[in-house]
Amino acid sequence: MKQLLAILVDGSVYASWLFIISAGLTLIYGVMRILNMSHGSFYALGAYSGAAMVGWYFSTGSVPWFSFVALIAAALVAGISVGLLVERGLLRFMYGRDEVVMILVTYGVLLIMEDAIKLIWGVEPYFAYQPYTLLGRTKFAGLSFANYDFMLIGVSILIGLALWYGLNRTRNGKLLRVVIHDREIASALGINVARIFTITFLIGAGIGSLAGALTAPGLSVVPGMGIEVIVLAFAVVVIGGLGSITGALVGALIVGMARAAAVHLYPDVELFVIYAVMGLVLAFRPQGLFAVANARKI
Amino acid sequence: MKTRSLALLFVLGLVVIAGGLLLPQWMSYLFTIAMGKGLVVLGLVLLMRAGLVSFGQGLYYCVGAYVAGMLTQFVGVTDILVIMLASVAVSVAIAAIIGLLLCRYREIFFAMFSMAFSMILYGLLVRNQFLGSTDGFNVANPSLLGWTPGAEASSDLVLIVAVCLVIVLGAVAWRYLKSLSGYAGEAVRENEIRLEYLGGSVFRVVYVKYIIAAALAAIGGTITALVSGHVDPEMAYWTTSGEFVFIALMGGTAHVAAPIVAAVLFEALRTYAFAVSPYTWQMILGFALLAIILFMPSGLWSLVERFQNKKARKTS
Amino acid sequence: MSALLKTVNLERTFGAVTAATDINVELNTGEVVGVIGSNGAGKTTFINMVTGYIQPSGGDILVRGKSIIGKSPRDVSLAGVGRSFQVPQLFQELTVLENMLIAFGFSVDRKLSFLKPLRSKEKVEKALSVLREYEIEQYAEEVVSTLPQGVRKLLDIAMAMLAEPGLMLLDEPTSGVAIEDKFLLMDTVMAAVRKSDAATMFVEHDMEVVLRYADRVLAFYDGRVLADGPTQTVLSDAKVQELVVGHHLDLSENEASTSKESAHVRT
Amino acid sequence: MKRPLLTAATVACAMTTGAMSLNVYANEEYKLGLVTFLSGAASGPFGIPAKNAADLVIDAINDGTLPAPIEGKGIDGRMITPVYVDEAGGATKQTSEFRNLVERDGVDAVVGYISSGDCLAIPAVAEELKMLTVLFDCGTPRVFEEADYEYVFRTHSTASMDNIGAARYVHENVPDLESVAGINQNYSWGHDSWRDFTETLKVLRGGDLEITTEQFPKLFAGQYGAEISALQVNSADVIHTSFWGGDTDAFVLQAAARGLLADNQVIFTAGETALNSLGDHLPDGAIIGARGPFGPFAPESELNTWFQTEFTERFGTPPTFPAYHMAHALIGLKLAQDKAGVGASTEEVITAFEGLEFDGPGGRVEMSRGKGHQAATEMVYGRLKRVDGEITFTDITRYPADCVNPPEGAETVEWIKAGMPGAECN
Repeated sequence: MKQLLAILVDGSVYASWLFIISAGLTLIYGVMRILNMSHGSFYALGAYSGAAMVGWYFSTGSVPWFSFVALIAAALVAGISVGLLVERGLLRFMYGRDEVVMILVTYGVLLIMEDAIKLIWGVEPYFAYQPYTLLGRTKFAGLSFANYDFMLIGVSILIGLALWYGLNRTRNGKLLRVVIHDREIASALGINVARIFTITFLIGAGIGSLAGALTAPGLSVVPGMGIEVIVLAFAVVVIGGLGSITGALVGALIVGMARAAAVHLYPDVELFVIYAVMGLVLAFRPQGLFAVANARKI
Repeated sequence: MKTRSLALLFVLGLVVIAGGLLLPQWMSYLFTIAMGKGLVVLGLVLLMRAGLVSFGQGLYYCVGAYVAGMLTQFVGVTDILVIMLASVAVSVAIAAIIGLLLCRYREIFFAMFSMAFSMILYGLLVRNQFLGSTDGFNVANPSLLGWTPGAEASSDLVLIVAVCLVIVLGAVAWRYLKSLSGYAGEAVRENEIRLEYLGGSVFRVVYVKYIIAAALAAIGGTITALVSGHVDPEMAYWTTSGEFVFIALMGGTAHVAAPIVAAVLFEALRTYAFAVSPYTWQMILGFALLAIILFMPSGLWSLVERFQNKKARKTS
Repeated sequence: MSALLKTVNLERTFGAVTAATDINVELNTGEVVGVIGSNGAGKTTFINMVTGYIQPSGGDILVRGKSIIGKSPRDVSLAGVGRSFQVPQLFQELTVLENMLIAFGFSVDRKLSFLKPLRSKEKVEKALSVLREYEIEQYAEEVVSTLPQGVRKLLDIAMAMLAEPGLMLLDEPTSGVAIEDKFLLMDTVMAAVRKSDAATMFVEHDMEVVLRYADRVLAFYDGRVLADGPTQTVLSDAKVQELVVGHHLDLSENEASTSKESAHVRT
Repeated sequence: MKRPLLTAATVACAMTTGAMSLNVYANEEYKLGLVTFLSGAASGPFGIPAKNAADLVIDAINDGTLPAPIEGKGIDGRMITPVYVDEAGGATKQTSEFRNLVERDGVDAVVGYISSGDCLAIPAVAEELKMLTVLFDCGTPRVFEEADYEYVFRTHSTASMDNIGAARYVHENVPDLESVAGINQNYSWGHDSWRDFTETLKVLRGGDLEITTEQFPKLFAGQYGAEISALQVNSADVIHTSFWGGDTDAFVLQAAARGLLADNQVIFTAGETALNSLGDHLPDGAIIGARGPFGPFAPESELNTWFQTEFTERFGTPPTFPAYHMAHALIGLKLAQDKAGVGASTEEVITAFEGLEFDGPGGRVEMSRGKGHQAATEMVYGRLKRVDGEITFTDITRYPADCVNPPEGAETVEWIKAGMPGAECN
């Protein structure tokens, strides 16, 4: 019973983290058909800028509660401005290339960003643990959980709702969905696809960066942290169906729960859980759980 | 192939081997590694010509390397030819099974799914204490038909075998690409529906190519294992596979020699970047990658083709 | 002897939409059948089902008495059913000749050789002679994606015909082709088709073309076969004219004649 | 087919021969290849502190300012010129970079390698190229257990020592010890550490040991929520972890925030690197190791005081164990060279190095294992205790080298399982 409860809570916390790190990735793929390898670098960028900002903020001795604002604002500013640089300065010259080529383009961006981050922040670990400890913990059933983790669940739900609202209830979102559905028709309808692409990339990069910032308080921000999350985010997105926000949510939940169960029941298989889930899903639904198969005209 | 071409190829092989042996050892080492990687990328190029990009060639690269390592270290088989055959046999067997599932997928799904399989191997190796987990284990020096060259000459032996393999397999691949089976790849890339309606089996075409690519990757892995004397699970990690795609893109898919040449250049570039700028070598590689994609979309081989076209125009 | 093609109560639904229902058609060797119907009437769905591209939701398809339900396009084409496409399905980045050679390899030689060069002299000769027949030999070394639609359509058909299918289905062979070239194209195709004793079925929107080449017409409307019979009979049917052709067709001038010179359409 | 091949070959040759121009060679210098992580997750906690230590110690050796008894400027009069190489990229790349160092850059010796995989791959190449190589930080006992090497030395103890020492410490210092749980990274280091720890503890307790849960999260996973819950659900008297670097930091932060560290006795075998940054989050009583007598556990000596002060002054943080490891490797190398005398051949230096005993900033180093090529040192553990906000240690136990290191020629796991015959602990 205690174990089941632990699995549920751990699974939800991990799932919400997975959702935050993969939402931006799937959005960018859905609209732009770019599987963004540098997503992890935006994650690292957010973590570094957020942690650096929080460190500075506390050194000024201001009110601790506003550190959350500092954390998030720093990450969003950094993520969006670098995103703008990457999209306007590089990606827009590559649109229309093969999807696999785009993977390599973003892989190049990843390599550059990894070293650029190192040049800016060095290799010393950065800490932003104050927001993490500030919220305290909750004890129940002999277990104790960090409230920050519960907040993470809330934030991921907020991000999910915001994306859903943005895509389904706003004008721009509807335009976006037209682009997702059929790019050619979209431009034929006079939709400014280039602008949609820029906006999408900025949102995606911003969420990626935000994910890093939200993760930063729970760990030390070190070089290479971005590389580690890419494979995870890819797996989640592939399971859910590339380009589907709902898919990312469901994929994150499945992987999160499966991993938590493995840790508690069969720690030995923890490493394989994610691939096992991926294999199972793809064997029965090659397009992922929520992707729409695109028909071909003959 | 004409006798003249064969003779030229033979001479080229001798020149490369002689050159390789005369190089300072660190360069001939790099060159041998490049030959190994070149073969892996050659297999990848076969797949890419069929429109499939595998981000999981590291799987077979690693299998080949581990077979070589286990044979020399635990079984005591050191004959390089036996090792090659065993590596190829094992990886072909694995590819024949995985291929049944994988060859149904295309594009990004093929890429991601192939990556997942190689990551599974990585996970299995990491869990395996007997095979040294992440540390891997050392590979003993190879022999050839009863001749044991010893520690110093064994890297020369591997170099010679590697160059011979590259030339023979390259020539075979060249013939292959000109055959119906070779063109079948392009046919799959361009239009699967048409191919099916012509009565061709798209699955079979892809499946065969996948197995060939796996065999080539295993040979490349074996060469690497024998020359570096060590194997570890890193060979199956996705970044290794990514590197192969990098090299493939760098060379282009226009000619069988492109991946080999690209592998040599890549090793040179990487070791330069390492030496010139130990802190920011990744950045250098990143910029090189972007530059190639931006300015030479068909890879470095397009330079050779441009050069040839100019010459052809002049002489005509 | 059983019919070359026979469909029994063929039906296909996409979700709530019924694309085809209650289709019973029989076709025999040597027949040339025009298929008409407005967009969405079920013509292409019919062809796609007969060639295995989509599976029917109900009913049966028999080719020479054998059911092809559940068979892939590949198996169907191996059973002797060939088809061309509304949008030509070619190997876009290869040359016309290479397209032909690949088609030869797969549908005629049927041996996936590994080391024999594709471009052997003898095979190139053969391919060129077929291209000559379709009057596109001059494009042999051009890359397909650079060629005009008419050439692509011809190549598409030529490749499908290589296997000498007993039943050939042409999906809008003249769509996208300039008006002045339509007859030229159809003449070429029909000449090639008539050389074999294949049954031919072609989807066509242009009634002039139908009139000139078809012996028999299948008119589709709303997923059903509205009329099936000799060309003249079907095209003069009032219902067909109203629902399928969309205007009155004057057939008076070529009554009882297969003369192709004077067909015209009054709008 | 021929012409494109030739063209390509020409281009390739032109590119690669350019590499020759990197050859720079001067006689008056002692070129030293230094390989540590300059990128990736191991660079922050290990690679860069080690590099910093190398910069500091090399400068001091060149200036002759190292405290007595170490004397003389440079290595037998030659000034050390370091050539840095990033250890990133795996063993295959590293063997290739090692060859580059030896043959292209013409180094006189190589000091390096943090990753155990690299430490297993490099020695074979070092033997082949006859290059004096000092491994400075990697932990795997397999290096000298699986083979004998002539040109390869390691100036610190294996990781087995950490965990044998850890087992002894908890056995002696944790009252009513019944059960243990472990959280270790899912790779060789983690598996080996956990195995050595539990096997030793079993021996010490006569086989009576309950293991409540053994967690092996992925290396650099960063998220340990589920593992921490599992450790809470399967509560044990002692939780063992060999986490290092960023993973230690993340685990400490997350475990502290959830009360795991306060409610449970945890032993961090490589926890010292987290002290400076996250000491506040570690509760009193946490058992900390530094992979040897390093950092807060270093014995008092003039050399150590010099090292601590200079390092802290120059780099802003006190030296951690990777820095000590590097300092020991460099000092060992210098002493061996000096002992062999000016103009000595590599083989003479090796003879001088074999069985060498010397004092580094982290105490006595005896090259007494692996036929004189592998060091054995003492091991220290202590419990964290805050005194007026300052971090100090109580219950410090120092285990002599022969107590926590298998004797010459013994294979670690077998030795432990055999009941650690011949261990001398007093």
